[in-house]
Amino acid sequence: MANVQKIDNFNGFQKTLDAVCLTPLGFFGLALLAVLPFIPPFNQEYLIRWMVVGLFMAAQAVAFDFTGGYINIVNFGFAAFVGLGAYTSGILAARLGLSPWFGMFVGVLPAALVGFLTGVLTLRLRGIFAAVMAWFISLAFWGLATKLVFLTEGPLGLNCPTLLQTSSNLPYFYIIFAMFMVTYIVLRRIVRSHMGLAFKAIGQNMEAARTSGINPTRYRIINFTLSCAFAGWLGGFYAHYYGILMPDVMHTAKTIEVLVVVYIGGRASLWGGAFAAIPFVFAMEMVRSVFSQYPGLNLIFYGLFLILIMIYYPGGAAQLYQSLIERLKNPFFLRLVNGVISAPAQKKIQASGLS
Amino acid sequence: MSKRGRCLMLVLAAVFMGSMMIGHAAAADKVFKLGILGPFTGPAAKSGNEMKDAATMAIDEIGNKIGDYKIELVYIDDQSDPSKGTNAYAEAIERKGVQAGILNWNTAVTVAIQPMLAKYKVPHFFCLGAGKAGIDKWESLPPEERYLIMKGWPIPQKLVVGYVELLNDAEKKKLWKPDKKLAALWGEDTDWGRSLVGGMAKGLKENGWEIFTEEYFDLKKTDFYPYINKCKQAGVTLLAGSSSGVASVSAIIKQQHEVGFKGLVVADGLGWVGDWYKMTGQASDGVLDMQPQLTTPAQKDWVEKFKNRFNYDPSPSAAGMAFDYANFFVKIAKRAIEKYGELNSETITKIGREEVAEGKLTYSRADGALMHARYGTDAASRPDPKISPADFFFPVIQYQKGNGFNVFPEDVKQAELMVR
Amino acid sequence: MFMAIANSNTLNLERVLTTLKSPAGITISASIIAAVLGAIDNGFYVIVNAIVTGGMWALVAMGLALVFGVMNVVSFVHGEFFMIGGLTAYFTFTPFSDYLMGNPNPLFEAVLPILAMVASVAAGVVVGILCELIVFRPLRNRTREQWVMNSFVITLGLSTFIVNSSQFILGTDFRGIVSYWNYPTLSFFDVYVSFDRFFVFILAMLILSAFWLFMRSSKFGRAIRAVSQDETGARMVGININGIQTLTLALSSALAALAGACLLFMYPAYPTVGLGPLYNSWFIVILAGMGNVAGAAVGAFIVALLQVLTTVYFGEGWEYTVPAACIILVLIIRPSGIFGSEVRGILNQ
Amino acid sequence: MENQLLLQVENLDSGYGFLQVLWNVSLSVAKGEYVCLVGPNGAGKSTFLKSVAGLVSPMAGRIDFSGNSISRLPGDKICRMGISYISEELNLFAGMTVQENLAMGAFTINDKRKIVENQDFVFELFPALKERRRQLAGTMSGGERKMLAIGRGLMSTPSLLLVDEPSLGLAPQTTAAVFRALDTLKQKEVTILLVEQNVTKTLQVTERGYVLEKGKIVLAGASTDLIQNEHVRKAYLGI
Repeated sequence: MANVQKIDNFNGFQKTLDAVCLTPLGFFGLALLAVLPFIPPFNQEYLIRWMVVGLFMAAQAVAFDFTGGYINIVNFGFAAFVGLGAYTSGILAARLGLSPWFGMFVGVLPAALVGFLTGVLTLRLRGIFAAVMAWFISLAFWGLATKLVFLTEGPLGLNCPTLLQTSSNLPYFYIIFAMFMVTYIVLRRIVRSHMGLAFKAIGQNMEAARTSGINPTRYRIINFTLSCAFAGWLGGFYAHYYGILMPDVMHTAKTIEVLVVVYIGGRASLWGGAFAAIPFVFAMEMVRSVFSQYPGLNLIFYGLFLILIMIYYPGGAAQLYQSLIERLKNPFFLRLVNGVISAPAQKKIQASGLS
Repeated sequence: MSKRGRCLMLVLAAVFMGSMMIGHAAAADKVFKLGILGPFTGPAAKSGNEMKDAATMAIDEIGNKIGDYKIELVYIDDQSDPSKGTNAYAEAIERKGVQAGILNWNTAVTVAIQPMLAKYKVPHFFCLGAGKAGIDKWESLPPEERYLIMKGWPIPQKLVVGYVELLNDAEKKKLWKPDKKLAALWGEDTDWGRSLVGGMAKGLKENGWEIFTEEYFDLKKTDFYPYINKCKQAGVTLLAGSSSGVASVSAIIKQQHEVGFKGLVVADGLGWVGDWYKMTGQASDGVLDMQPQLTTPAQKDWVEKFKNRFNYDPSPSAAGMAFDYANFFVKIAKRAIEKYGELNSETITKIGREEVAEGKLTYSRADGALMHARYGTDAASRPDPKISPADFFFPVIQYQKGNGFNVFPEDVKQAELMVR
Repeated sequence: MFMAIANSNTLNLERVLTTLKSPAGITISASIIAAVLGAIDNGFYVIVNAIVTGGMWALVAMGLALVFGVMNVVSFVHGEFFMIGGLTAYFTFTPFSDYLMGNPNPLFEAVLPILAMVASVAAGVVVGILCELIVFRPLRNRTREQWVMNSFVITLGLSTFIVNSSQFILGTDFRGIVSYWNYPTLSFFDVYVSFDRFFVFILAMLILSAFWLFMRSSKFGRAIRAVSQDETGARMVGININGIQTLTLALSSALAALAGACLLFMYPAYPTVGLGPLYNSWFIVILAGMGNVAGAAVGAFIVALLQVLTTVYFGEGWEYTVPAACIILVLIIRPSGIFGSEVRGILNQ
Repeated sequence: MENQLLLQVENLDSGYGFLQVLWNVSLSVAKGEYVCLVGPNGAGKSTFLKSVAGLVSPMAGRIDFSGNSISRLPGDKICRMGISYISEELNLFAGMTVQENLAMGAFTINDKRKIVENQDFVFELFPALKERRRQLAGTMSGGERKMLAIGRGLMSTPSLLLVDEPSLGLAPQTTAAVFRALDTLKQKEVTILLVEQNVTKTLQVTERGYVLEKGKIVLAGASTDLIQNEHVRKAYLGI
């Protein structure tokens, strides 16, 4: 980022912001989001439900962009990893009575393991092969979820216990909010670390990265596995929020939903997809609702919107944001959008030449 | 960004916020909003749209009025996806003020909406999602949270006994003596196909049939040559299954004909779509099905009206039953006004629990039911509809030249079973 | 590899041996052996079905490989061209067919299906050109950065748009026909193939050969190959890239539309019919090697065989899972596909 | 220069996106001339040729060819006007045979006899290509590929040949063969603009030269003069 202010003495607020990798603007935005369910008109249940869906999408977008945006590998089987986590947790809860709270974390294991194996097999190669392979693996798992009825109930639907015995959406909102924050902060901190620099280097030019002593395969595998692990964790939430799992949760269409949000939000920013998710879900639901007398019209608009944005604004919201803040002159606003960065981090960025 | 762009953004944001606020004030008095739930887009859109059109037609026919309530229909598109369906339904209830809902197609949606219904205390009737998971969910809820009052379609296991009985009967009467009792079963890989064909397999096994293979396929699949060839090679004499996808079911019928399969073919669900004969042609001769037929003058009248309005042949099951169920709902609503003087979620729930669920309020031929003798449930079968020849009942029919003839049971028989 | 054979006038033993030992040779030989074993075990229908179905998929898959190779577009809208072809054929065929019911005319009956197919090819060409002019060209003129992913997302948008517009305008009806011709079913070795399927197979083979000739010997066919091999080089020798891109998309959508028309008796046209053919063709294209058009034609038969054998030995419903697993295995050993990828330069994106 | 000017470039600024590479470059080539553009690595020589060939769109300035402005034309149109560009990367069609590559070079010509004539000429110039006419371009050695690229460039009967670094990465013998071929072309009155890093060799064979450094023309003149020039001797000839 261009106008980073270098401050050595932090106050508490700035330290916190630095720890959670947020700009002041981002912080205020999230704070607003956190109290939004109490502000009319957003205090209605259905809007909170939309926000839950949006945040779930946002968290997925962050995990997806971590791979897609940074090491330039589009995980075309992303939904399968979400589904793996969801089914693991759902099956453990439904068949063995394991607490969903615990199952959600157990769901991370198979997702990470399969992600790791996929990575080991494909990530020494160019990105498109990993994408293709991940797609086939997702198809295979989707097929297995459909066919292994004794385990997954297949298309009959697996009834999973919900996380809470309440029908209110508010607690779920805060659960997914927390999960989103954890996903974002962990992945953001990694992106900011040495490893993140390696990711960026690999994403921009693999050969150059290799010659400068980075082992691209290793870093790509780490990245891919991490992203899949988070996908699995988030899958657990899906299972225990809706209470029913169908194999279609692993379907390519679900991956595409996330991919579209990431692209509309802007690639390689982590926050872009997350930022776009909630407005996107709201807009889609609004259009559907307004035109509910003409089912399908909303999807026509969706298709058109996608085409137009890819032709005329392929960088998405992040590109828009960048072009806006480049014009900012007012120091207060500058500080708001850029925040402060710790001196060591600043040094690292300068050293890498990747500012 | 240009100035114009910025203005545009502001306007969009304002419109967005505004539209969020407006929803509140939408419910004026003496208007009753009825939700029509179904998959109007996506793979099951055909069935969803038939239900939607039929329900719209039914409500139009009563002038969109029940008592002095104006009925407004709100279409809720679940896209065959439980999460999207629940989101859309919740929004329809809160923002648009839907006070009761009818119909639906997928069992997963039937499952997913139930807790949500309980939360808003909105009653829902006549889910056509037949799978058992819907009932499991219903049973897992405490009685006061069961807002799914009645399903529209019983779990398929209860229905398929008809085929097995027919086969036993045919054997007894020496109408058909298969070389060996070897059956191949097929079904769409959904809750519907799996429960129905699973029930079939159980019934056949209990009656001395050997199951050569029991296979489930994707709803869109249309290439069954290897499967049929395999069955033919093994000497299968009964090819039975079910699919609601007309593409796949007509493909299987045509392909068994082309490949020269010899034996009896059951294609449950062929009648789901009105114009199937245009796609199967004479290959469907001799195929067995269990779907109500549109043969009485009243039914034919209705088909005519439907075709005039929507330009396609309605199916007895999706459109026909949706039409009946919409009328059944009207009856329930009238009863609610009569008994409580008001039409809202609460009174309808009361009527639903006190009268519909107990079998006191039913919808029968006398009320104008088209497809079945009587729709209703009772303590023994709820939330499923009650099945008996005097209630909700499917005779086994055999197709000849595009028409179905009842071949079982005895009392409704129109023709004798024929085997190629 | 096929180029190599085609280019060698002298087919000596050594060359045959090298070919057999190459991954392509091994896969093809293994497929043939698998087909023969399957046929011995289960009947001749295994081979017949694999060949007939493979011929149909080849049409769809070649178009997809072409678009990927020449335009570098990872197309998810290909299945919609298939649907448009089916719809066009339906609306051309049915009215006349209904008319023929009352006024039989054997000659017209024989020709009508072909007219329907021609109509759908025309429709495919028009839609392909429109897509290029309205969607892809503006993007190409704007930026070529991140082209693969941008254009991929655009095809997703196009696909959603076409599917839902079609549903919106024409409804969700299944528009299918019983068969094109009322001719008796052909049978040999206890395998039955309807005349429709037989005709479609022959047609597919003819189109494949014509396409092969076009790509190898005609000026524009060569230009298409040139663009896929080196776009800058093509521009340097005076090839109008925009024109070739338009031609490519038109050709590819025409092939898909033709397949949709040919298969109308098996795949009735309805809004979401394209997904199955799309997935199948992606299987084929990836297995054969991204953008390898000739490879796609051969790959189609291999995937068809895989699916037949899957149905025979695993049962229905595994036709994605088992072939997907096989393809994963192949890709692990040979990531660029059996016949290798001819596309250069964009794979890093 | 009483000869008719074939290529005239005036005040050309060019580059890629935000990155400007050339500043105010002016250069001209008369009909039948053999001109070179020399300079160190990264000076912008290739960018200059690409700008002329229409593969990079200029930011400012004029490019005239036979009196017509071509600075806004796309590459294929420029090729049709009679400029052949032989790039440093060669841009051959690797999956096609030698003969097919040559045929592609004549894409703009519809006269079949003319194509055969041109092909015979190329085979005469590079007999090695004739022997390997059925070989795939992607499987050939570096020298052969370079010859093929030049041959392909000649197939369109160009009136101006732009050649980028023909000696790059070649063995000395092969380099010599390539230069011999260019010399033969010169005899046949083909106009050539040659870009090279091999300054000595280039200045020996060409008639006129330009020196490009950091995106600007620093010297221009007859090759014989340039070779004597103090700056050139110091910077390029190591004397």
